[in-house]
Amino acid sequence: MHEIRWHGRGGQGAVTSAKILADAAFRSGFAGVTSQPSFGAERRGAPITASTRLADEPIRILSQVTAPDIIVVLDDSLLAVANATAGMKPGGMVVVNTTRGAAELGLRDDLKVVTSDVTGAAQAVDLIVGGQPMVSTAILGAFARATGLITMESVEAAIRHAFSGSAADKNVDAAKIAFECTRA
Amino acid sequence: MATKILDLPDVSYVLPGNRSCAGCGIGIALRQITAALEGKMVMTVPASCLTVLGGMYPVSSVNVPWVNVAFPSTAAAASGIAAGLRATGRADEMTVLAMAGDGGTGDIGIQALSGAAERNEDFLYLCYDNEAYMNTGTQRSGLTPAGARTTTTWAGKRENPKDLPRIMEAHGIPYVASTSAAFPTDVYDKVAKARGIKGLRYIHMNTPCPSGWGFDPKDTVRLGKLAVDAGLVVLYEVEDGVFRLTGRSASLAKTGKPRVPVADYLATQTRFRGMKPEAIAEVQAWVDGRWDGYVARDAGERG
Amino acid sequence: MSEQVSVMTGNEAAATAAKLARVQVIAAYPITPQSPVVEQLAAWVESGELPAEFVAVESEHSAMTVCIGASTVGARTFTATSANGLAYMTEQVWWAPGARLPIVMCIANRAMAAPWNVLNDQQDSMSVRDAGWVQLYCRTNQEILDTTVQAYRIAERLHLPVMVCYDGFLLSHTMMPVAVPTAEEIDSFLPPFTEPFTVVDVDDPRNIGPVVIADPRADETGVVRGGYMEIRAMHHRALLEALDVIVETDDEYAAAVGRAWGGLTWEYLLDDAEVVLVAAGSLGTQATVTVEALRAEGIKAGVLGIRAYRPFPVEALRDKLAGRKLALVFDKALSYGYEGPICSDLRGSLLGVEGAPAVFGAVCGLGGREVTPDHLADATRRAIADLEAGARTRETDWINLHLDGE
Amino acid sequence: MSEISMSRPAVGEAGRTGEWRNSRPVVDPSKCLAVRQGKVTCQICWAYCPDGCIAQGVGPVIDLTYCKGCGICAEECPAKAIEMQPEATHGVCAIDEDEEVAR
Repeated sequence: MHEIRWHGRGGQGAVTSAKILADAAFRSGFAGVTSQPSFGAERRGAPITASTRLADEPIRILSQVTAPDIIVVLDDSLLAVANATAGMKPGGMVVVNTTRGAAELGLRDDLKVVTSDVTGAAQAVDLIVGGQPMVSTAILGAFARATGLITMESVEAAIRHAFSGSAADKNVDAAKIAFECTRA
Repeated sequence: MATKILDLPDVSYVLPGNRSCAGCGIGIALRQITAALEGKMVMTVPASCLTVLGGMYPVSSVNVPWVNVAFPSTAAAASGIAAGLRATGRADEMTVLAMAGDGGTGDIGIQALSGAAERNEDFLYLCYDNEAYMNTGTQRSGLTPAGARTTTTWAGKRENPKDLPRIMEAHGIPYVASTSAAFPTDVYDKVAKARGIKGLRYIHMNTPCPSGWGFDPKDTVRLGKLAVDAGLVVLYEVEDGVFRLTGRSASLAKTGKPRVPVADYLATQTRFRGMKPEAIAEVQAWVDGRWDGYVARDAGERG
Repeated sequence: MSEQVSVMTGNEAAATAAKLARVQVIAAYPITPQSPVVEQLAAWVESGELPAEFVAVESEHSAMTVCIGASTVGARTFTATSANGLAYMTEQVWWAPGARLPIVMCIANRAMAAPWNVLNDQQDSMSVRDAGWVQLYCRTNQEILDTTVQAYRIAERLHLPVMVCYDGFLLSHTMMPVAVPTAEEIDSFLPPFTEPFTVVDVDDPRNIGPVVIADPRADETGVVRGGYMEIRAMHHRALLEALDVIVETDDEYAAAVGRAWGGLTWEYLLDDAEVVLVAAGSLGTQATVTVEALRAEGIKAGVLGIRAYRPFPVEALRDKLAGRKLALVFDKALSYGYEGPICSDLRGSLLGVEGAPAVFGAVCGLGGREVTPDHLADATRRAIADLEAGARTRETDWINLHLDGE
Repeated sequence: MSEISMSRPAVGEAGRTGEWRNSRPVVDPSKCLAVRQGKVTCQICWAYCPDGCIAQGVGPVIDLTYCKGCGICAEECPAKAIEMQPEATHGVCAIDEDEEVAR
């Protein structure tokens, strides 16, 4: 089982990301997928988390992920603010939206850090809502590239299931750019 | 005399680092509401965005007494607090302020509010109208404007909002006012005036919401003002039954300056995206009719 | 000055108690059979005989809310309701104990609609047993008066609301002699309410009842405060503490006024009883007649009355029932799809207790259906026959039920 | 343990909300009316700040620890003396191209 924890901010769409990832993972062949928000009255900008589990058999744990194999960080400031790597399993992977390089982030040595300027990808296709670049779908491109757990085809299918028309196109394009911009 | 920004007291009862969304109109207004009452107040607040602004236990974001109450019960709780303060000889220590959103006031809370108004309970009720259930994710309320898309009106709401200040006026209470969070001085003046009146005072406050209405948070004040310039929101007060336009709405009426077309206002927010021209024309006609009524009433009752 | 005895209804006894308790804020909304309580209080407030704020609200939801608001700022509050009125205020019935407000509410017990029925059973208050109030059931008008006064002492010591339940019409509208204590007696027993948990003070502003997250969280000074579950655990602890406080209060009342009501439970001819009839409220009073008749037939029967239903007096019931053959519980309420609430609670509390009796349930008196001492006697004989036939469990017996129209 | 939920007021209930910001207000004192007139005047930015993060004075003092970056002050400033500047610069593959490509 792969345990994934999301770190985002209210309004960035971490919960949406987690949902679409579950769908994409199911489409990629995982029989057991769950995605759940951490429940609370969090506001735009406030740190939030979400939990995703992927496995080959149905998942029976519904508690929040506290010892993740992978964390996905929608905004690099959360690494410090939210103590994002807390509880991570040794050798775990950090997928982070940042303009900085992995070495600059100052994370634990045993962690594999993968970066992508997902905000830049969203801005490149004008994926802006309420003045804020929407990184929620684009980061799935980075996730696919970094982890290899899901295919870009399944990401695209899941995005097109969640959005329609030109919104779907923009989200898919942003995810593709983020995929290309992923670095380790 | 209307207070000017420079005359507003430099006090703060609303503390930075609270949980409200960036650009939330409530914050702008709450600073002046609490200032106008000089902090000598106790608030009753139902489940709403304001609850979130107030903070999670054990830390409060507001430096005034605050009592959280159940969603339908704001006005009844204020009645009880007012009665309790009288019964314990503390009524002169503080103004009782009931503060709830449009859903908490006009939908689920209207029964308790109507009862309290009919009894002319001694408190100030302020409705911050952000035009939908924002705290639960933008579902329609009875005060959501026609055309607005919400998560329960995907094609845009078909009905016009209910006119809550008029409903409150029909109770014959001593003071009813309409204001906007985009005009902090107007908010301040109306709360300060209401503070000195006995009985139930009702203030309705249009309160732009960036996330629910779909606009950049920087535009909260700009859009609040635009709503007044379009005549969608009208600043007025009704004191002992006598109506008068105030502030920007009064100047609009006085100068006869053309109002901003409703279409220009609607175009600023994603919630109105996709509204058909006929629907916009209907809203424009509705606004025109109402505006004419307000202007005529202002001219007639001002004497 | 000494007590004067007047003939009055249960509702008048409740109103008299509220007056003796010097309530400061009364919230009132009419519903049969409770209405005469607040009508009487309105008259006393109007005449100046009772210096209190009387808020004639527009609904029961608001009645409880007014009590919540007034109690939050430290006033002593009172309201009363029945049946659908209690159901309508349910949201606030949960709020009051969660906010730890010492509100006292009288319930003139009445059947829940649909279909409409204004007559007595105990379905209304039984349906909110889990909300975290102290619930006391009365068997006479005298007990209504005394218990309502005691309720304030219990409520204010524990910061818990107390429901004083009495049977609609059977007590609420029935005249009986009631000794009314003097104001001096009650004042010596019940000091003014001065120490609410809640602080409403412009010089020490607090945010009362904000959102509490699941986990403990540090306050502004770094001290970790409880989360929702810790606050609820404290609430539960206070209710368990009420098991002692109810008894102590009854004793203190006896010292001040000269009457006590048994604290948590009461009994009649219980000492040597092999068969125990268990009931709450006026049904228990009627059962005392039943056991006399049964004893004349040679059946060793007694009555164990439930005065405190919440908190549930588990230890007291175990003590009093261990070694008996049969406990037959008469409920005027039902958890639909299961059985009577007192019956379930009692069986659960006796499980594993050495010498525990068999516990059989009977449902009676729903919607005012006649239930006489003879009905109770017949039901007891049936239960004994079932027990002697070897039954240790049994389906609920419905008393005076005529499904086939016979 | 407290028996009920009852909070005391403190700054920063939601933490350092300045960390929520995408862009920050930067004041150009040479444009600010109050600075130019050398007295406490205008104060529009102070009045409109939803979070009370701007102190009154001869030129605004903005508390960036808590400013959420809504940008109302910049939008409403009649002298355009406040500019919102992004907290980070982004672009397509703004990271050093020489870095190893993942996987």
